[in-house]
Amino acid sequence: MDLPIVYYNETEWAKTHTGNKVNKKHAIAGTQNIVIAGKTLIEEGVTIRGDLATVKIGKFCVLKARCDIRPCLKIFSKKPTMCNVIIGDYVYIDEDCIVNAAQIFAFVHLGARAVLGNGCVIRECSRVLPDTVVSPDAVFPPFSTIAGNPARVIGTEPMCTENLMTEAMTMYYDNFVPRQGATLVP
Amino acid sequence: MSALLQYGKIKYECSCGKWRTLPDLFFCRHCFKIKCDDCSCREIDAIFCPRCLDTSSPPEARLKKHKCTSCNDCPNCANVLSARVENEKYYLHCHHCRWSTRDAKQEDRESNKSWPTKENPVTNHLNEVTAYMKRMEVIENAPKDLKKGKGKAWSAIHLKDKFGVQQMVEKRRKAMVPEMNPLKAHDPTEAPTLEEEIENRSNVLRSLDQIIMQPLTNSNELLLPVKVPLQGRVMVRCDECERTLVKRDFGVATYKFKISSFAREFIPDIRMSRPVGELKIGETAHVFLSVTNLSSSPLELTITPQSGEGTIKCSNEPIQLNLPSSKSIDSAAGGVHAEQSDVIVFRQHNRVGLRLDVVPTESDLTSPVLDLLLNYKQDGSFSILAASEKVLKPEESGVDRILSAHLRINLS
Amino acid sequence: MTSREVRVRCEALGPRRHTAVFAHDFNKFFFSFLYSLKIKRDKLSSNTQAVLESLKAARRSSSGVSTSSILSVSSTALSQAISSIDNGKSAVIVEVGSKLTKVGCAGELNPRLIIRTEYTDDNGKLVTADEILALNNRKTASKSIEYYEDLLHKFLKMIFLRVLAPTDRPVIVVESMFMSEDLRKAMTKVIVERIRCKSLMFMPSHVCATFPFNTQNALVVDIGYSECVAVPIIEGVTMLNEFESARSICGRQLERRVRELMEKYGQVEELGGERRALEEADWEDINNIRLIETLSVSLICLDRERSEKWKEWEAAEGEKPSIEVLCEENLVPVGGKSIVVPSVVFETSVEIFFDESLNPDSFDMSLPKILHRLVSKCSIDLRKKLFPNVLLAGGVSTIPGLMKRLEQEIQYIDEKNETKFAEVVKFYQFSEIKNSPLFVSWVGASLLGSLRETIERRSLTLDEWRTGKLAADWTDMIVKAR
Amino acid sequence: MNAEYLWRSIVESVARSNLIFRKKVHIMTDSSRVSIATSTIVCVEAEIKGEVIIKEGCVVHPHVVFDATNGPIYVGENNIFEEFAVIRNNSEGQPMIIGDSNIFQVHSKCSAKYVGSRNVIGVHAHLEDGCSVSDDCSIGPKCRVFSKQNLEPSVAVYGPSNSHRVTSTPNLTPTLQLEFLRKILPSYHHLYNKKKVTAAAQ
Repeated sequence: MDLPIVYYNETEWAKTHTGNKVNKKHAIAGTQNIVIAGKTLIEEGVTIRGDLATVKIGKFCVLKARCDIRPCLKIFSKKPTMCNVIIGDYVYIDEDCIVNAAQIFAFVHLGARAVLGNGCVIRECSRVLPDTVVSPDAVFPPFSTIAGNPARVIGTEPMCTENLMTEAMTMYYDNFVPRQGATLVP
Repeated sequence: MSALLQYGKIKYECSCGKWRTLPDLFFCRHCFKIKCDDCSCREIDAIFCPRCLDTSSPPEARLKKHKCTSCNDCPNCANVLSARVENEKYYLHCHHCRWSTRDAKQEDRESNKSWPTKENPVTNHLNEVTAYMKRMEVIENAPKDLKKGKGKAWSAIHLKDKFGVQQMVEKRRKAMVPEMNPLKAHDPTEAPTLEEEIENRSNVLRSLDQIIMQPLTNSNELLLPVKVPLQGRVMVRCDECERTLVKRDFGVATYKFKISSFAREFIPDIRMSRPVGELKIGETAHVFLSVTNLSSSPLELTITPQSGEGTIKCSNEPIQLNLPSSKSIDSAAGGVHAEQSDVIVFRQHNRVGLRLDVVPTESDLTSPVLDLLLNYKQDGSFSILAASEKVLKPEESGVDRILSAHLRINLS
Repeated sequence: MTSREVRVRCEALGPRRHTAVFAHDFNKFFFSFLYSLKIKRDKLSSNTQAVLESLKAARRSSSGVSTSSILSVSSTALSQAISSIDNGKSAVIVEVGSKLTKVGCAGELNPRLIIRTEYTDDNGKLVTADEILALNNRKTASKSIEYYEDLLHKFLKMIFLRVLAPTDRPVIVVESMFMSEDLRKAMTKVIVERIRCKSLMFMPSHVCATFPFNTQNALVVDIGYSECVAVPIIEGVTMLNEFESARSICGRQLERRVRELMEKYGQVEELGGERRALEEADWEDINNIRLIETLSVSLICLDRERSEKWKEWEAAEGEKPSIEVLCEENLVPVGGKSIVVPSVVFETSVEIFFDESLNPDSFDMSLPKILHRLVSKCSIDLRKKLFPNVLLAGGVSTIPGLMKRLEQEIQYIDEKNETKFAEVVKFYQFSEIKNSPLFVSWVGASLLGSLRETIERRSLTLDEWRTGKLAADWTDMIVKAR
Repeated sequence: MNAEYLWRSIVESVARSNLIFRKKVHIMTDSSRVSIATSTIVCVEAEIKGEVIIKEGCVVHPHVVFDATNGPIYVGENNIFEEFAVIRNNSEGQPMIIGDSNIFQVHSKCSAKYVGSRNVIGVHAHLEDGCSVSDDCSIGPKCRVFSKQNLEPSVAVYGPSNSHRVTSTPNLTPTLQLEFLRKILPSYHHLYNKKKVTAAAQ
């Protein structure tokens, strides 16, 4: 199924020069520490806690409504540091996701209402099914399908996930079209 | 990722007859066949620990008993055990169920490397049994070699015997057969009384999962951290011509591929571009498909709807298309040919939108499935035969070799 | 293997220095013979080089070793080095049980991985053991053979690829002797043809159970999850026509009994402390956390006197007399309430093995009766040898107190029938490892798996399978004999 | 019986400490009697309704909801309330008492009667009304403590079916994290000070 064309009205959305489209009703704090690589969609109600540590988000990411990116607390030899969050390119984060992760690599798909524990790492091309609870400090190898509470690797993703994700995300971004003057680009 | 693009609705038929979604299929460029994960054999090309992602060579992995020395799992809820520091001493702590190595009466350690696990207490006895069995094997095999040996030696026995060489070989063979000191059998013992067996057993019930994670610890002993088992990274190989279909790059954490022949890059990728409206009996419903050519060669393809058993009758006649390859830069004819305008909805560089008319009958409503047959020709760049072979066996991989793919689309 | 051929092989081994070291002494010659058999003739690859160093180091450490003892490789360092050379490609040992599956490498002393016989397929549905091994009884297998072969294929592939590279290793499958022909053929087809293992060999689980104890005669009682099979093994020979099996003595029936007792006596303690009987919602919670399975793994087996007392306790109507209890009541907190597991569940669930009346829907006799009937079927001179050598295998026989109770019951039946089989009842057991019955037959197969030549001779390779030959099986003897 | 007695003694001790606290911080109180210690950091986006007393050293992230319309909420020292946490007092008039050095993670809902100290309330955790959590407990993500349920000290609630387990290792007190937050947050958020308090009162 190709992705449907999604219309949005221009007034609610802010467009940055690198092509990011950010919904105005967001709860992003500490915008100076947030670095987005471009062509990323951030829907309404998204919280990114840039005030606690820097957050790097790759290109062609999609952060659906009300998901929450928070840096995680790491305690190295008595000195607590809020280590920054690095999210790779072509990452799709569904609604109501709470991401306390240290690092999410490229081509990852986080299901709705997934909770990622403090300081966990999800490698490339993995998929987290909806309603999973990933425990803190968990590391998952590439191409793993993660599900359950506590999260387990229950299968492997198709090997060509990288091409699928690039295609899907570019299509999602292209089909995200302002309301007036919508040209027919299926 | 197939969830977002809902690849689950469209199944292609593999050469072994199984129906799989396109991302799960591979294409063997030597035997020109579609391969699914059932009819391709898989091998392990690297052994790595899924948590700290460091690789270990097979003999090293075997010495470590295929368990990673530095990563541990919680014995209570099989979750991540993270290390915590208290006055320079490490102890392991599980965030999920807050089990910690202090519960197992393990004092904190300086190095977080190898936490103790329960050794097999009967190792020596079983090693003796192994050695004893090996000696028995040598004895058992000795006469067989002898019999085999005599057959060959018999023909030359007269010559050899002249100089008494045969006796010398016999003497040497006897020296080879070790003398037998039979190992004392492990004698059976009295049955332990019930009280002995359940004294100081903790009244917290131990579930089956906790037992099978560390079978050696008895019920009256405390659970110890469980080492994370190593995993093998998979390499796919076509089972007919033993050629590798998919091989990942060096290094365990990479997602790049050294060799990758996914079916997506060799078969036109058909997807539904718009959800099908509500199916009503007798009325023609429109199915909008998008055909994409992701391969590196322009394809001429004909799509012929099949109306076999249990599939929806489609009233379109076969559609002729030719799709430029995704890599060719000359932008093909953007417009839509007049005569096929009713069928072709839009035409992009290497994508074409089609509209098929479908008339569902009574039986189709439960599981409406549209059956399509796809025959296409490529410009010969698919096969990896050496140039000389291409010339010698044109029909093997040449231009006029017609490839076909059979697919079913679930319209529900 | 004439000596000329051996010398050629030594030179081909590696640089001149190696042959000089090995050639001059006879027992060293024999040692290089054993060593050269394993290493292929091609160039000494880097890791075998490392292995060669470790071997030499090991041999140097045991250099003061006399000729005979060089074969009785007692020091573990040396045996480790030996086993790491010759099992460059050691066999994979798999035992697919109806509840648990044990996987590991030949030569090792405990299975590397014990997992449940189930897996979640790609659309998230849990495929349980009954579906994977459905071919075991064709009556209940509704779907086609190919469908079950696919399930078996996915399951075995998931096991193999998680631990070892199966494709260039021999595989030994520990089978129960009464596995159906279809399941055996399906398993052979999957392992040899679809997963492409080097070779396949089936080993009966009862004979394997006797290897770790290195005994010739034993009465092997395998109490698994789906059935219990008792077979006498005399002088290493399985006495097939004296076997006994019972469907009512197994893990599944134990869980049925635990569920019955919980329905009868189980209670739920509310937050306020008052207790009420179990309702539908509680059962749903119980199934979520698999409480019935956890309970059936932590039962105990009483001796005769206590079980008599419990029988009176249960028979007494109305107010129950107080009774001295070994393991007290257990509270399992789940979902805000806590489920009260009375001690009657822990102590009397195992009675179904000893009292037929508790299993209404099966005609099998109780466990001691079955063993007694088995011994009386044996020929006269063997009867004395069986009861002193009882061997319990299978996951269910790890219940504490089961051996003691079995001994008492057998001796009770012995007096009743005035037969004198059971003056002495002893058990083969590893007292240090309480869970050893769980994987004792796997360990036996692993010990056998470390013998290279015997496996190669007895296992079935792909081309033999292509010619229609089936894996060696004890039924061949009967077919040949007829 | 002693649970009732214990509860009454806690309420009296907290009432006494609140009186001392209010005298010290009289400038901050106003008609809606929201009184916040000077060293506490409360972000402006936090919604505080009804009678709430927050003692020293607490940190309240933005979008936290304190709903004390049905009954007063007394919060101890060094607590962390992460964003979207909801602290609602549903009991009629009964005070809700929260001890010190607790962590209420993102989207955690607490309408308990009493929360002790050094607890960790997980993401999406839900403390139903009338339950009481003693010290050193940890409620896992998406777990629930049912209404009128009392948790003994150092209990961990985890897993999809809220299994309980008594643990021996105490939770790490968030002192280090608190200092870090007190240093960082003021530079990014407007703080909830007197001006906002009077504005909320109208």
